[in-house]
Amino acid sequence: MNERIKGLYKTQILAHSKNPFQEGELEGATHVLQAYNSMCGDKYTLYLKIENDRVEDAYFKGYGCAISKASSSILTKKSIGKSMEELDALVRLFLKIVSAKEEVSPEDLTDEEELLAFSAAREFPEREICATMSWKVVQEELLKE
Amino acid sequence: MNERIKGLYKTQILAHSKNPFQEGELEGATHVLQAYNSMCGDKYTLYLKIENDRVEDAYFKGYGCAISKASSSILTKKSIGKSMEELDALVRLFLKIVSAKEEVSPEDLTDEEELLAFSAAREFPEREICATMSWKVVQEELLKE
Amino acid sequence: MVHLNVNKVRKDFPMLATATPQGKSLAYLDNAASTQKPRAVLEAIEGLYTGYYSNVGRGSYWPATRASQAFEYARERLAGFIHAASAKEVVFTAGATDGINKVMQSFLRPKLQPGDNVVISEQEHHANLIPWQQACRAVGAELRVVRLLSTGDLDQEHYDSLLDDRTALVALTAVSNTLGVVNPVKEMVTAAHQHGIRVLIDAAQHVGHSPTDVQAWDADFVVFSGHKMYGPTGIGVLYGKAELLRETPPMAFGGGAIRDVGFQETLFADIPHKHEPGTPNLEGAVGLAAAIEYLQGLGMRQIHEHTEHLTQYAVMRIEGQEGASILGNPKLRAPVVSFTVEGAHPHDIAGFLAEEGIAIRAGHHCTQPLMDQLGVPGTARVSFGMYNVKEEIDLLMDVLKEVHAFFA
Amino acid sequence: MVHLNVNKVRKDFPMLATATPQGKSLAYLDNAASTQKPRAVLEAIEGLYTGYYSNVGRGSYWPATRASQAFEYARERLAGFIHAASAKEVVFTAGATDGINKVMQSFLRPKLQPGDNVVISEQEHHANLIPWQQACRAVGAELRVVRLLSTGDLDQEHYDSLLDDRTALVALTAVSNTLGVVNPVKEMVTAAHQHGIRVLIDAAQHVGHSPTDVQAWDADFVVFSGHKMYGPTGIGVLYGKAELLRETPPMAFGGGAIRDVGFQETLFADIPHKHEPGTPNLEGAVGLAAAIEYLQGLGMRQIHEHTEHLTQYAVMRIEGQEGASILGNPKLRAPVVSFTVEGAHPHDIAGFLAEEGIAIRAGHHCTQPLMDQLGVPGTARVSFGMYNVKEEIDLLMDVLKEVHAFFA
Ligand SMILES: Cc1ncc(COP(=O)(O)O)c(C=O)c1O
Ligand SMILES: Cc1ncc(COP(=O)(O)O)c(C=O)c1O
Repeated sequence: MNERIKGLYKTQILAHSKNPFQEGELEGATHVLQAYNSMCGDKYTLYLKIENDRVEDAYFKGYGCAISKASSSILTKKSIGKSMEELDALVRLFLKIVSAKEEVSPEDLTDEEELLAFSAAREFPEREICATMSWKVVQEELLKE
Repeated sequence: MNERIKGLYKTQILAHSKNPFQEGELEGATHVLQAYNSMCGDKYTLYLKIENDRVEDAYFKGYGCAISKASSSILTKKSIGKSMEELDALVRLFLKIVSAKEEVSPEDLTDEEELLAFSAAREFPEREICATMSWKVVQEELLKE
Repeated sequence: MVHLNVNKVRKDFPMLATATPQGKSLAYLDNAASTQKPRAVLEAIEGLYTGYYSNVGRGSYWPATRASQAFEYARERLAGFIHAASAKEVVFTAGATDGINKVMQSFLRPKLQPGDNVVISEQEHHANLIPWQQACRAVGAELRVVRLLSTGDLDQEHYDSLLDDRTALVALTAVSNTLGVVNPVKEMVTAAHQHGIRVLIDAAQHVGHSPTDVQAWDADFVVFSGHKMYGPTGIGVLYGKAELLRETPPMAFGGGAIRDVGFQETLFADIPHKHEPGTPNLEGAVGLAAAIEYLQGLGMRQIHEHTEHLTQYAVMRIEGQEGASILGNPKLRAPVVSFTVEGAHPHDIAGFLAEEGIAIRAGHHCTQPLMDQLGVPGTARVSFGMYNVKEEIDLLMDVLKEVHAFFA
Repeated sequence: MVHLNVNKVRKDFPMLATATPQGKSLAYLDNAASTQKPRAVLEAIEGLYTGYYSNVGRGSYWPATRASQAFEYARERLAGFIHAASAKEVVFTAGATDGINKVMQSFLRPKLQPGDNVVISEQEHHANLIPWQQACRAVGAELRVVRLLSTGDLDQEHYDSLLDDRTALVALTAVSNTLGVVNPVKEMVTAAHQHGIRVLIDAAQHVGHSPTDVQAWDADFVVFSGHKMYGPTGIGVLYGKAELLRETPPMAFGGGAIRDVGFQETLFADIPHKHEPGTPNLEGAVGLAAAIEYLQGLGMRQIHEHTEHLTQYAVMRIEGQEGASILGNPKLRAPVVSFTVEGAHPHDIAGFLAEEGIAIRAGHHCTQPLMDQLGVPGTARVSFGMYNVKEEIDLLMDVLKEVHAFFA
């Protein structure tokens, strides 16, 4: 079978998509965001509880492909405990890791395996949106506030 | 100057268009018909007074090119005094005279000069509608009743 | 009956010879979304723009006369293709969605009263759902939805029970674009007519695949899109019975659709022009007429037979695949098959197939409420056109097998 | 500034090399009705259908991804061409008429109250008259019409006097398609905005001929058609300020324009997609983008300058012809000149010219009320495109002279 596409679905991603972290609704969320990919209909609701400028808790719920699900899972997992400034840096980092336009290699950007798992998205520019849809809505609606 | 197109504007037609017969409204008309060429916006109102199955009087009023005006003029002039059956025959005859699809030559169809004047329309199929617009509305709205 | 010569047909479609950026040759199995265009359509468009282009319906010079002729000729071709009683019953639109919206705005809205209802079905594409839904919401009317049986077929008893003397319109798809169900249009129209209810048929998935006879259906309005029947984008048809098109106010307002205009008043033209204000899509009409000529040259029955065989084969193969299940098992099936594969999200399935050059659609197929009804977030869908071949289905199955193994 | 190389331009337009059935080479002087297409437009359409055709905005396979990209690229090209602040402000329509009807239906109608008024001008094309007229009639609102001065220019004092706090909208053409008058759009928009009134600009006759800057105009809505700017038929643009497009309900309903649909409720997508339900006219968008690239390659200022010179020459020549008179003498003139010839009906003039291969328009030019106002049944109209040359005007004048002699 095609090895290129298998590269996209790294073990990490498959695992995350089958048993995602932080899946579910969050009562007491201070921020509820909608991530929607109009191309394919994938859709997630992100629940964040932000207090004193820090993400206290984060969950996601919704429907989408393995890539988008795993990326939403990682996003919510990694954002917990981060200050808004740290979250902003994390989002920027992730978007660079998956961007086909970024020149610095993923490995030079980070050594966090859970993030690096998505770097193959660079070779599938049409799937970049799957990897980034949840991250972008955080950036656009939360961090630009 | 181009002789072909001059052939279309025979002296008869030019004269008729400049000094048409039967131009004006007709009080006491029993039938008022609208002839409209959506291609170019030409528009005539035909007024007919029909009594005992006979055209007692006919007038036309409106706006259009020399061909359509002259043909409306001839139509109203010629229809006066005709029974509906005769009018029907006249309209059929005229439509044949100007039709590019008709195989019989105009001269074999009639020797009435005022009708033959329009036979050059056969060579200008895109102008056939100018010659026939008033005649057709008579056929469609009056004679098919 | 002579069979379709598919290899010859394939040569007429330049897109089928393309390869993906990964160098795989394209297996295009998303024909319910849109079809590829035969070279004849391209040639017709080229012929127009290099040979006789001009605005339609106004100028009395060549090429304006020639362009106007071509436009009305296209209308006649369309009328013949769907067996309309007259070319006057063919109104050009921008597509099926446009046609439905126009009927909603101009035919339904002016007469819809609070307490009235509109009947649609659970199969409807968003295009044949949202316009009626929004009209009903605006007015305080009720949107009634015919249920599916477990086969995917419409529940005819339920349908009959929904019709009453407050039903303002039935709007029904001829073919489900998600499940492939072919509905008994003629019978359903008859049932509605017994109550004096007008029926709009969404034939977007029908016209390019099977012979269509709007008079045999006795439908009041029929809409479809050129791009799903091997013609250009941006053009479609709204068929309406002449008397209905006459009594319906103009669907939009502008030039060419009028007889007389003053600043305070307008007298509108006769049908179909009354409903076609503005410069028409001549390119679209000419291209669509060329598509129809091409289809008629091959024979709609032949095309139907060919895709029917492919569909039967695909159904058999998918049913045989471990972990795969087909949604719906209708009495009559159009060349559309929706399925799921255990453990694999439809978008991931489509992604793996795309890698091999196989183009299928994943998602809700613009039938979200149907998905909710079926209890799935989405499906993978294959749909066949006249140029598809058995080998493409075999290739599909090879990859599906691997997908199943990978995600299981 | 480098001048337009017209001989080179002419070679790009295959239609200019055609001959009439009488063997006369075509002198196409009806560009206000529609323009011819450069080969680049044809090539773009061919490139689409042979290289990457698919439905837009849904599939995640190649070529669907490529087709979607091409569509959004076209939108960006359009936005750049008219200097929109964002590509989100560009909604694709079927043409200017479609755009105006959509603004009428979705923006104006829901808020129009009895006693309100809509302000248009005596110059308006039927497309920018009848929709407002019919909306006003339906609601009991008033249609107010800005008068012309004897030059054909709009009477600005009259305009100012018509605006008040019951004015729901001003709808104004940028250029009169009959008289060639170029209106002071920016000033007129400013005047309306002082009363808090929104303004729609009909730029159908502007966009292909002069640089257009919707932000400099500060217009709220702007509509135009592809086919009048060297692009395909069946495609046009409705520009709207983002905030307005957001607050305006969807202009039609269907697939691709939604986020969430249930049988009884729908959540709509963000702009511009919210206003573009259904399969878009990808062919039209791709063709139009190619036309724009072609125009930008030549330079809109260069194109403007070229047709301006032609127009000045034509005005001078027609004024010099015995029996001929030009209608209107505006401060600023677009490449459009309407005239009459003593004794000859405009359609007869056009007929004689057509015989020599010269294509001009005769009639009311979809501005019947303006004709009534001017007291003429119709006019003969010449209008220039970037490919016209002085020699065509000389030929026109030769025939006009003979027409005058023949009919006098
Ligand atoms: C000033 C003006 N507005 C609107 C239109 C209508 O454009 P379309 O017919 O392309 O919709 C035209 C052209 O016919 C026009 O000249
Ligand atoms: C059943 C059905 N109806 C309506 C439509 C809408 O057609 P279009 O998008 O061409 O307007 C489609 C296709 O998308 C369809 O499959």
